Amino acid sequence: MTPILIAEQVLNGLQSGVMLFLMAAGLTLIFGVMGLINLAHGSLYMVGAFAAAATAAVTGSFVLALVAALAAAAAAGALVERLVIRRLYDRDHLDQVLATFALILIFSEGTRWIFGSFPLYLDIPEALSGPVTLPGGIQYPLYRLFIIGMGLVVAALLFWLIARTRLGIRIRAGENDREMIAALGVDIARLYTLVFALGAALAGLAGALVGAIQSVQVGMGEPVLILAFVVIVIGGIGSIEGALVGAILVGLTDTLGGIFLPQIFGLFMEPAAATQTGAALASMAIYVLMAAVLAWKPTGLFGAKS
Amino acid sequence: MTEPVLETRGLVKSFGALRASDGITLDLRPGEIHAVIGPNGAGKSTMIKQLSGNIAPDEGTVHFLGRDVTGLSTMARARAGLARTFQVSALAMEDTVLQNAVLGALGASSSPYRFFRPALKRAELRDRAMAALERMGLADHAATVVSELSHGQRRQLEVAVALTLQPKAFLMDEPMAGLGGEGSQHLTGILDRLRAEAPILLIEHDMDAVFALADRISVLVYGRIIATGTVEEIRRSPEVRDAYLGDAS
Amino acid sequence: MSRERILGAVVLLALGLVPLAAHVMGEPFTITLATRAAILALAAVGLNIALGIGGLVSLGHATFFGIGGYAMGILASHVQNYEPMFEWPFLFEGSTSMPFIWLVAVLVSALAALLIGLLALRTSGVYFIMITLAFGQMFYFFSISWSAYGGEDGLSIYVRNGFPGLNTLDPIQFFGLCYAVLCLVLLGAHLLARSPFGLALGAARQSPDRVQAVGLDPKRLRLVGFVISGAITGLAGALFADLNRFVSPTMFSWQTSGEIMVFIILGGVGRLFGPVVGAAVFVMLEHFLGDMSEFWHIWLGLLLLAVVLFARGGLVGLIAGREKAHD
Amino acid sequence: MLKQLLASAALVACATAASAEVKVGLITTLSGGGAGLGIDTRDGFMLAIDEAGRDDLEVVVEDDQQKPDVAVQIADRMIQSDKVDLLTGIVWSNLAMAVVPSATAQGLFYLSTNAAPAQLAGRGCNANYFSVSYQNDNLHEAAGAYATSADFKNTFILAPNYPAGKDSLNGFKRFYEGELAGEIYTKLGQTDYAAEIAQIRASGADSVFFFLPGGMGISFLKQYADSGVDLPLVGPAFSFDQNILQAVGDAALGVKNTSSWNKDLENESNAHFVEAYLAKYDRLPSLYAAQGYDTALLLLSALEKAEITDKDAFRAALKEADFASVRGAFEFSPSHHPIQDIYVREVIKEGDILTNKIVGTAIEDRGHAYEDECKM
Repeated sequence: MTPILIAEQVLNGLQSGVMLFLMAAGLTLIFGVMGLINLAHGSLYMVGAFAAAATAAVTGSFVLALVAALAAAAAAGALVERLVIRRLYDRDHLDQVLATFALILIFSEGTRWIFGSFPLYLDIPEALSGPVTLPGGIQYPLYRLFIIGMGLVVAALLFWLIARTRLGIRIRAGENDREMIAALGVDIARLYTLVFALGAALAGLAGALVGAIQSVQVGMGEPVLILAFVVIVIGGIGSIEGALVGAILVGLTDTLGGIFLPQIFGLFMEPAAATQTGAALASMAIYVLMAAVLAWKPTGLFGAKS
Repeated sequence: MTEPVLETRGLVKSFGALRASDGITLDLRPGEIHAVIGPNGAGKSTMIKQLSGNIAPDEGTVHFLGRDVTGLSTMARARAGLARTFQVSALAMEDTVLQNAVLGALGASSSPYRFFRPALKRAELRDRAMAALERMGLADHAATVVSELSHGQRRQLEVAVALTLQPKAFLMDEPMAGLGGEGSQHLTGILDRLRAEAPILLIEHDMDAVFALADRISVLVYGRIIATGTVEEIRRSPEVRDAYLGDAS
Repeated sequence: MSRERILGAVVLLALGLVPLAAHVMGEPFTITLATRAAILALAAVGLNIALGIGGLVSLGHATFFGIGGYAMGILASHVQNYEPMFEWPFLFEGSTSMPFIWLVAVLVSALAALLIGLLALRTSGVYFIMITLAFGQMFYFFSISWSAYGGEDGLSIYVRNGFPGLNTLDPIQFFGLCYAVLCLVLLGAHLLARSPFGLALGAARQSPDRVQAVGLDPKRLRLVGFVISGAITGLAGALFADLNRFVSPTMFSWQTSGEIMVFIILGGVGRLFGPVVGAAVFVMLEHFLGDMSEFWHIWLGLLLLAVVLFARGGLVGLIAGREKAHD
Repeated sequence: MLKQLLASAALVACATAASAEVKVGLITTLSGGGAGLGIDTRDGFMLAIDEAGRDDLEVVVEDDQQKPDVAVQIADRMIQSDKVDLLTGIVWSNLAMAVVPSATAQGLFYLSTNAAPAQLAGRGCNANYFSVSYQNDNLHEAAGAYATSADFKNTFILAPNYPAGKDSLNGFKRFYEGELAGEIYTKLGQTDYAAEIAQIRASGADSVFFFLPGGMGISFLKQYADSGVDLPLVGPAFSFDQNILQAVGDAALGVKNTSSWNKDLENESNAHFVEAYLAKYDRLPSLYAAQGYDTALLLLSALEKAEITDKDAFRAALKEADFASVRGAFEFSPSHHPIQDIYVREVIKEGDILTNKIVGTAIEDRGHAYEDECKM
C-alpha cells in the first residue's frame, strides 16, 4: 500500500462524495423547505443522464448534453411538483413515501418505454479524457478531477444562493416558519415549484456527469438514492452543510472501506476468504457508519434538535 | 405545618443567555390550590416542564411526597402520582372519550403489556375511567370520538384523564385556556371540589378563576417568584401591582 | 356490524372460497395465487401493527420478511444437503418441520426487530423511515455476499417442508394452512388493537405527551409494537419461502419493503382487513396487468398514485366509509 | 367481484390449454434493467419457431422481471395452469436455481438458453435438464486459456462478490498458468470502479481479466479506458455483447473476449440466422439470441423424432442434438451440457457499429469441470 495509492483512493472517495452531495443537497433542500420525503429523486437523476445521452447522441456536444440534463430534470421536477407533489405537502410521510414510490415505477417504466431496454451511450468529451499527472506522480483521470471541481463549484454556488440571494432568504424563511413567509406575501406555490425544480436539476446534473463514466440505464437512480438518504441522515435532514459533510464521509467510507477492509482481513485470513469477508463487510460499511452516527446523535451531525 | 406535597428549591434553567428559571422556590400543600400567575414570557411553561420532568433543571431540586424526584422521568413522576393537564389539549383525537380515560386508568395500573382481552372490557379499568368521566360530566359522551368534542369538553376530558390516575397532586397548565365565560365558570366549580382530593398547582391566565379558586398565589416574573401570598395579600402587594397587575389592568 | 366488518368478512370468505372452487375445477394455479395473496397479506398485517396502530413508517420490513425466509432456507438446506448445522453442544441437523421453522423465524425476526428498534426508535419521522430502509439494505448486501447460503443465487429447497398431518405439496392443503395462519393472526391483530397494549400504542402515535403524562413510556410501547410487527412479517417470510420453495436476497430488497407498504395503503391504513384487501388486489393486478402490458408497472404506479391522492383510507375506506369502527 | 375475476381467468386459461399439442413455456426477463438479454433470447427463440411454422406448437412467454420469486410463480403457473411440457428461457443463474430443480423434479423438461450454474452440471444434474448454451464456467475458462496462450504472466482478476463471480474467477484460474497480480471481489451492482482501477495500476500487473455483466461492465470499461492504464483486457462475452457495445463506445475497441458464438462464424446455419434475424428485428443478433435460436432448433429436431409425451424417447431425441447449430459442431456430454469450441473475439468497428470478430480458438471441444460429479 503506497502513499500514492492511498492518495488516489482518497481522491476517488472525494469524487464519489461530491456527486453524492449533488443528489443529497436536492433531497435535503426539498425536505427542509417543504417537509417532503421524495423517493423519486433517483428518477430525476436518471432523467438527467438519459437527457444528456440522447442530446449528446444527436449534437455530439457534451456542454449541450449537460444543459439538456439540467433542463430536462428541472422540467420533469417542476411538472411532477405541479401535478403530484403539490398535493402531498400537508400529508403525512407515509403518503409521501407511497406516492413517490409510485412515481419511481412510472418514471422507470416510462423511460424504458421511450428509450428501450438497452443502456445508452454517453462518453467523456475529448478535451477531458485521459489521465493527468498530479504532484507526487499520481496519475489521475482528468474527467474525475473535473467532476470534483464541478461538484465543489456547484456546492459553493448553492451556499451562496442560500446565504446571499433573495431566493435563499425565502428558502431559509420557509425552513423556519411556513406561515411567516406566506404572511410576507411570498408566492409559496411558486417558491415550492422553484425549489423542487432546483433540487431536480442538481440530481439531473449529477446523473449526466456520472453517466459519462458509468452505464446510462433504467434503474440507475435507486442505488444512488439510497446512498443519498444515508448521507442526509448522517448529515442531519434539512442541513446543506450536513449534506456536504455526510456525502464526503460516505464517499470516503465506501471507497476506502472497499479497498482496505479486504486487506485488513488478509492479515489474518486466507486470501480468498479475506477478500470475500472484507468485500461483504465493506458493502455494509456505510450503514454501520450511519448507525454509529445515529447512536451518538439521533438527528445527524448537523440536524436540529428534535 | 403540614409537609408540602410538591416542593421546588432554587430551580435554575437557562437557554443560552436567557435565564428562564432563576431560582424558583415554591411549594404545594395538602388541600390547597396554589396558583402561579405571571405575564407572557415569565417562564411559566419552563417551570411546569421542570416540575413534570420534561426538562431537567440546571440547578435546584424538585421534591414530591418528600422524595427527591429531580432525576426522574415524566413517566416515573406520573406513576408516583403527579398528574398533569396540558395547555393545548394532548388527547388521542381519533379515540373515544372512554378510551382516553381508560388510557389514564391503564397508566395508573402501569401494566399496558397485555395483548388479548379488550381494554374496554376490563372492569377494573373501565370502572375507574367511567367514575372519572362521571365526575367531569362526560359520562354521556363516553362513546364520542374526541375530535368531535367541543373545546370545553376536551378541557374537561383533560382533567378527567388526570383524575383516573388517582393522583397525589395535579399540575394544571392553563386549564381554562380558550374557554368562554360559561365554560370557565363550570370548570372553576369542578376544580373547587377537586382540591379536597389532591392539591392543585394551577397555572392560569384567567384572573377571575384564579381569584375565585386560589388559596395562595405566586407571581412569576422573569423567571423569579416575586411574591407569594393569599389572594388579598397579592392584590395589595405594590410589587405585584408594579410588575404585573399594573400593566395588565 | 359496521360496513367495514362486513366488507372484511366478505373478502376473507372470498379468499377462502376461491381456492376451494379452483380446487374443484382443477385449477391449481389459482390456488397458488390465492396462497401468495394470503401470505403477502400476513406480511402486511404485521407491518400494519407498527404502521397503522403505532404510526411507525417502517420502510425496512423486508428485513424481517427476508429473515423469516432465510430461517426456512437455512434450516431446510442443511437437512437437504445432509450437512448438520452444528454438532456441538448437541447434533443439530436443521429442520424441515414447519412449526419449528416458524418458531425460529418468529424468534429471530423478533430479535432483529428488537435490535433495529432500539436504534431506530431513538429517532422519529423521516429519520425513522430512512434508518429502517438502510437496515434493510444492510441485510440485503449481507445476504448477497454470504456465500455459505447461496449469496445472490439464493437457496433452493426441492421439497416443501412438512406440517404434521398435512401433505403440504398439495396446493389446496398448503393454502389451507396459510389461510388458517392468516385468520389466526388477523384475530390476534383484532384483539391486540383493542387490548390495553393496542390502546396505549395507538395513543402513543396520536399524543406521546399524553401517554407520558399517564406514566407510560411511548418508546417502550413502540419498541414492543415494532417487535411484534417484525415477528409476524418474519412468519410470513417463512411461509413465502415455502410457497416458492426458494429464498433469495430479493426478499430483503427495498422494493419488497415498498410493496408490503403498498398492500396496506391500497387496502387502508390501520384497518384490520386493509392488508388483506390490498394484497389480494395487488396479486390480481400483477396477474392481469402483467398479462396485458409489458409496461404494467406504469399502470400500477398510476393506480397507486390515484389511491394515495384521491382515495385516502384506501379501498376499504372507499367502500366502507372514512370513519373507522369504534367500539 | 374477486371471485368472478378469478373464475373468468381460470376459464380463459382452460380455453387456451386445449388448443395445442405441444406447449412450451418461455420464462425470461422482459422488464427492468436486464430486459435486453431476455428480449434477445425470446426473439432468437421465436425466430426459429416461426420459421418452423408448426401449428401444433404453442409457446407461452412470460416476464420474470429478473426476480426469482416471480420466476417461480410463473413456472408454477405454466406447469399447473397452462400445462406446459417443457420450460426454457431463463437468463440468470439465480432464477434458474429457483425454477429448474423443482420443474425437473415434477417431470418437465428444461432446456437452458443461457444460465447453467455448476450445481446443475455436477451433483444436481438431471436427466430432464439440458443446457444448450454452455456451462457457466466455460467462457471464463476460455479466457484463462487465452491468457496463458497470450503469454500473460501476471494477471489481475476481478468479479462481483456473488456466486457467479466466484465461479468466474475459479474458472479463469483453472486454465491460467501465470501468476495473479491481484484478485478482488467488487460489490454487485457497483458502478464506480475508480478504486479498483487504482489498485490495478499499483499492482504491477501485465494484464487484466474481468467479469462484470450488464451495466457494471459498461461502467468499468469506460472508466478503464479513461484511466490511462493500458494493460490488455480480457473477459467473457457478456460485457461485449452486441447490445452493450454501443453503450460502451470506443472504450471497448480492441478488447479480447471469449464467446461460444459470433456472427461471423462460418457455417450455413449461422449465415442464415444472422440474415434472418437482422431482417426480422432490424438489429444484429447477440449471443443470447443465438443461444435462444439454437435451443429452439434443438427442440424442433427432437419433436421431429419423438412425441413429447413419451419422455424417454423425447429425452433420447434431445440427447442426439441432431440440429444445425449456429455454433457449428455441437454435441451433449453425459451430463447434458455442450461440448463445443470456445473462441476468442476482438471488438472492432464496422462502419459506425461496434461489433466482434473472431480472432482465434481458445479451447477446443470443451465440456465442463463438474462432469464427474454428475451421477446420471
